[in-house]
Amino acid sequence: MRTITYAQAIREALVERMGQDESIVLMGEDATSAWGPTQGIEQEFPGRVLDMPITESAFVGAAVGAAATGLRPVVDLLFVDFATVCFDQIVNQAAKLRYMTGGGVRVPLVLRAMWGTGMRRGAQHSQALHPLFVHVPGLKVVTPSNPADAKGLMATALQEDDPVLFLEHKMLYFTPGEVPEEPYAVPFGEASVVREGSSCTVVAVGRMVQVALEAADRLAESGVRCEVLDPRTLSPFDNAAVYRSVEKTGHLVVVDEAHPRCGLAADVAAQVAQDCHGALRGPVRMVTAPHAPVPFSPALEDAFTPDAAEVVEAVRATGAGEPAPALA
Amino acid sequence: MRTITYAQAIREALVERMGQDESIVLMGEDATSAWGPTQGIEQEFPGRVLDMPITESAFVGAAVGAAATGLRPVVDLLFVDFATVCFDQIVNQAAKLRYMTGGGVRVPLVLRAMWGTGMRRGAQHSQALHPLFVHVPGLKVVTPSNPADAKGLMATALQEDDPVLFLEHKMLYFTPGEVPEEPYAVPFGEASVVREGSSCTVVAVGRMVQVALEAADRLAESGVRCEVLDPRTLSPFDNAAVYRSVEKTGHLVVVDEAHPRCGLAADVAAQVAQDCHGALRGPVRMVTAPHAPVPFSPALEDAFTPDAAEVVEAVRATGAGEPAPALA
Amino acid sequence: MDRLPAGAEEPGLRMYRVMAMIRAFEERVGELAEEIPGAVHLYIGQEAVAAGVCSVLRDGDHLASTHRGHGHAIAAGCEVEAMAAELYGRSDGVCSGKGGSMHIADLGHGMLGANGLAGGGVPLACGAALTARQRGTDDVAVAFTGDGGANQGAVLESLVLARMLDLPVVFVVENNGYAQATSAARHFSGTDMSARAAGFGIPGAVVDGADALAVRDAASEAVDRARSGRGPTLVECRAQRFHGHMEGWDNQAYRPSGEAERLRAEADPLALLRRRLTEAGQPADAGAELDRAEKESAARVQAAFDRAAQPAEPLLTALTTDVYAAH
Amino acid sequence: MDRLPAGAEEPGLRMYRVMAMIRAFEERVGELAEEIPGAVHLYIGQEAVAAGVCSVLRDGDHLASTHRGHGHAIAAGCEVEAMAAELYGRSDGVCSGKGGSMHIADLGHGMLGANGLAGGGVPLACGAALTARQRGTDDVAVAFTGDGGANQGAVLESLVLARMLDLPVVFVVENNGYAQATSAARHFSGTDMSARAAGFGIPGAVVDGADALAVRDAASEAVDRARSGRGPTLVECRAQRFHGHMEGWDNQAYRPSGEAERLRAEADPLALLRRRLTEAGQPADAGAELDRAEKESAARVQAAFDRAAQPAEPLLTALTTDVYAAH
Ligand SMILES: Cc1ncc(C[n+]2csc(CCOP(=O)(O)OP(=O)(O)O)c2C)c(N)n1
Ligand SMILES: Cc1ncc(C[n+]2csc(CCOP(=O)(O)OP(=O)(O)O)c2C)c(N)n1
Ligand SMILES: [Mg+2]
Ligand SMILES: [Mg+2]
Repeated sequence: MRTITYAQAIREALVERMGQDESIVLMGEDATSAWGPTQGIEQEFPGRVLDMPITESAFVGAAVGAAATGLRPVVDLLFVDFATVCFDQIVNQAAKLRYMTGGGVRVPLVLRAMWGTGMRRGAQHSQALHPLFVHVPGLKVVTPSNPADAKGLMATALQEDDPVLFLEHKMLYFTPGEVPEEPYAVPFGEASVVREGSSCTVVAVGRMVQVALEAADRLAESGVRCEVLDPRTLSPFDNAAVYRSVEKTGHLVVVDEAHPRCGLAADVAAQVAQDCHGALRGPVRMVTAPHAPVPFSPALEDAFTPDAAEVVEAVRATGAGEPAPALA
Repeated sequence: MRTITYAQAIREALVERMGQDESIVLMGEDATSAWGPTQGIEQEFPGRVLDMPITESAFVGAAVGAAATGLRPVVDLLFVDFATVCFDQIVNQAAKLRYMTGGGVRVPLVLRAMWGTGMRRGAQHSQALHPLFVHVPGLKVVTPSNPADAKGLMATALQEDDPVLFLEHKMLYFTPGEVPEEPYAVPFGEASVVREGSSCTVVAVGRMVQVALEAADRLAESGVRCEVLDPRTLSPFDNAAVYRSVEKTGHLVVVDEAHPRCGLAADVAAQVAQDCHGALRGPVRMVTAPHAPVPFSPALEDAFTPDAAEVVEAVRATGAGEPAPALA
Repeated sequence: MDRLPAGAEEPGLRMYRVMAMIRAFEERVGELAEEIPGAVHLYIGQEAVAAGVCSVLRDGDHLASTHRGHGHAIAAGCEVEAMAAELYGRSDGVCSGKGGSMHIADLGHGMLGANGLAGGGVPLACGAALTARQRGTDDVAVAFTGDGGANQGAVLESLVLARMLDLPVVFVVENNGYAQATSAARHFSGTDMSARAAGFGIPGAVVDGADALAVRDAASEAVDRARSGRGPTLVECRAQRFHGHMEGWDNQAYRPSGEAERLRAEADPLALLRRRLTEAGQPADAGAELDRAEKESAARVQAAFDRAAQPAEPLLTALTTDVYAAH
Repeated sequence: MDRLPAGAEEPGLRMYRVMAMIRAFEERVGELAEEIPGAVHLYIGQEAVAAGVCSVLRDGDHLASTHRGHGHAIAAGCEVEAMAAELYGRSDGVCSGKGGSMHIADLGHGMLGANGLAGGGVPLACGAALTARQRGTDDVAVAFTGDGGANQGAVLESLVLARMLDLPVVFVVENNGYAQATSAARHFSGTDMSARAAGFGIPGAVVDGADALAVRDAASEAVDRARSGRGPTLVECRAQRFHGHMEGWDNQAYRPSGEAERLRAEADPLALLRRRLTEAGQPADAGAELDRAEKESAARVQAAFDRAAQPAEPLLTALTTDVYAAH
């Protein structure tokens, strides 16, 4: 199969859907001259890519209003950190409009944003923030970990009637992968089992999927077989897939580069502790960034970001791979 | 001991500290004519209570700048839902300034806000939102459940050198309670054991403490003794107190009126599942609001808000109070 | 829009009908305020603004409102029965009881919603205008905000956005002299919104918000500009609120004593329009027509609230529906 | 503030020293851009703005900067050695390596920080002004923003707030013609910030940002107004960035071809100030003095970066310190 990058895969879904759906418009600062997934789309769809002034509250709010009245805006927020300047429009307007009107309004809106560490951009350009969006009912939250999912999830996002936070990990844009040429959609709410295994379930988000796979390789050397799950959509979340895996493995590690408190790792771990207690044969483990802003220093940023060694240690700490204790 | 309300208790701490500390200023929309905890303070401290235009980004940001340069602003955000319009100033500026400067700046700032359901104000005036703030490193998050703690926690907040979200549950303002007349401080990071018990640990936040106590009363009738913990500060969080209790009871229920996903209930449950797995003798249970915005309809709002019956059911679902299974 | 009245009537009479309905609705809400759950912000005194502005709108146009939204909703054509039911949180309310006073919305009438966030609705109206622009229709959108809300970043940014894209949007600032207890004189520091708009390259006008005909004229010019692709306009309507900020909460100690009473006597938009519609040169039966409009409104509102106040079985399954279109 | 130069020198010479240091620093950063971690936004071409404005500040005053903050930091008196170390993320950097280029702050020099959010620092400067106001000192604060950032709600709200409280703050809008790739002509839609300020009741001025003496004059008037309790002023400085938005990223295809080169030749603020300081009537050795300033700056900057680029043992325990003052 043909190989393209994550950025190209997103672009492909955008272009395909824009060809099908006239209501799609792209909005953002410098949208017509953007690099990355939307580069050059203006030439293919003149008049449907709109440059915005640096007024996120106004233009994200306008996108909500446009979505409510018939367009399907795709807004580029650039760094997800900038969602904070228009947080009301996301959290109180976009997310709640449908509910507050008793279903009277639909808000087909995609908010794209780059997230994550790795580019040495410091505390205000490197955040994860997805736990904030996952917390808020009415929002859907997606973050692909590879090009094939990126294309399929974007195709789905562009056919949803709810506001979608489409979070693109900034360190994955140039990651290549096999991507089918024909259009297809990856449904929301379906985790993918990236690697099968029987010893420990490892749920990993975004760029952390690679980290988890690296850890799984290392652990396999000592006979510990990790089952690596990529939830792909964080809201809705495929609890069932995680439960199925934990029922089999008896152990859970969650790897996420967001902060620990009220984060996604806690979310998954708590759900399993509540609903799969009987299956757990050891403590769950969370591997996250620390409770600290993202430091600029490359050495510190690297230490901030979870790595394979931490995942290996966490899997071991669950007791996975140890012989089951003899009964009584 | 003398009895005053939650609102009066907050006021007492404010007045006491303003008398001691000239750098304290109160800021907010209609601050000079506010009802509640700050009512009439302007007369006692002329020139130190400042009315603001409806420009939260500007005045919360100004409070951050003022804190960095020597004042100790106490900002009234009114409803916590309005924190969304100045979220950047809270999350990217106030919370990160100290870290980004390698400790070069201190930000002694208190952001007061009303939160929670019960006043039939609908989706944009009834949220909890504390999980969002707890997630963000650099912020401290406090929410008293009774007048005595309200006074003591505010006294501490006013002596912290970090930004504090001081969340006042709107349904508690008129709750009376015994409050010492002399100044005192309740330290951050220390949970209070509101009721001792041996069967199940119930961690409850804010107004939910009352709900948990009501459930505990009902459960006591059938011999199930709940230990009710009020964390009081959500960040920092007194994990140790929860662990101590769970080690004793073997069971955990967390009650919080925030939404479930990436919420505080998940945070506590996950931490216990990770660090106290050996002590848990049944599944943890989370009692939260649903994953839906707050409905306006009083009947729906009541159904939205966790109640004692749900807590009772959750405690039972942990297996608490059942005879320990015979070994083998 | 402006759907209450029948076909070929004079704009003045049609506006009067709308204003009478708003007045009747709001007076009744005021009477029932202790019984109605939650908070209500009454529009009494400002009726001419909603009626005047909406009198020049038509199907396909949109408006976004504020926390003080009943008047805009009625002027947009929302049914008072469904609104009354909404205020009581009933499942037959215009938002199925999930919105309440501060969130009344009704897309069928172009009403994007009241809003709990000061200034929060203004970008939404820009969005409706963007839809019109992208589709090449000549629909327009109206963004209402109060004087206090006009200071919000979301509103000021909307001016930048609307000008840069030349959106067919009309910003209507209802300056009723106060943001809660803070006087507009203080929070506007002696400036006015139309001067501000000029700084953003947007034509502005200041108009007497008690005078429905004057509001209509100014709105008409602004809406024409928007419809014909000449971009946004800002209209500041100097209006008055006769009540406090919110029922049952505001003692209005910040107001000069007697101000509200004086305003009722001297600056009542209904009385003003009545004078205009009954002065020399107008049809002889005009006054009777207005009386009838008032009576009909009062009766319809009375019935609406009588019904809305009836005990109703809440639909508890609704708690978790409508969070998503599909999940 | 303005601490680089020694005591009793002429303001022109002192500003030149500051500008020469900024230029030397930024040229070196440009050379090292591929090696320096993360993103750097250079101030080359805009030196006269920071130097002119900061030349009228004194101890006790504060400033808040933007993502393009090196020039402001140097003009405020920050040590280039500590800044160079910061750019490399070293623990001996001015922010212990935790901030980086976009977050250089140094309260000891009144520098509240560069900022990663467009417009994000402007409210912070209002806060420093609030401190002065509350304490009754005559300190002032300066809020820098770019033309693009000036459209942010936080900035526009700050105008409202500053006017309502009559804060001793000076808003400096550095209009360098572009916000990333979007020209100011487009995003300001033909308006200018000083006209906007007028709409908010704030006196505004537009000044040639390449002319340090003109900037200094405008800043002096604005700072005097603030110091004497007459409230805020907005100064729009028309400046130019000679480089792209960010090193190593921006091909500047949106610029008329040759624009940057032409600007360097025709609108270099250092060349302009040099002409002024060496023209007839000035001391005969003035040119030599300026040459010396440039040489010294270059040498100091070279040494600073040579040192900063040395391998250093990172202090990994710093990862979780400084999150709180005390926990
Ligand atoms: C962002 C935000 N801040 C504060 C409030 C609280 N609040 C509700 S209405 C109001 C005053 C609004 O004044 P104005 O815009 O003049 O409208 P009016 O009430 O006069 O109609 C305030 C401060 C809010 N709803 N939203
Ligand atoms: C709130 C926010 N939105 C978007 C960005 C991305 N961004 C960084 S700099 C910039 C352009 C700023 O232009 P201007 O204010 O004119 O400053 P200049 O770069 O010209 O100095 C943008 C859009 C940001 N940092 N913050
Ligand atoms: Mg008002
Ligand atoms: Mg610029």
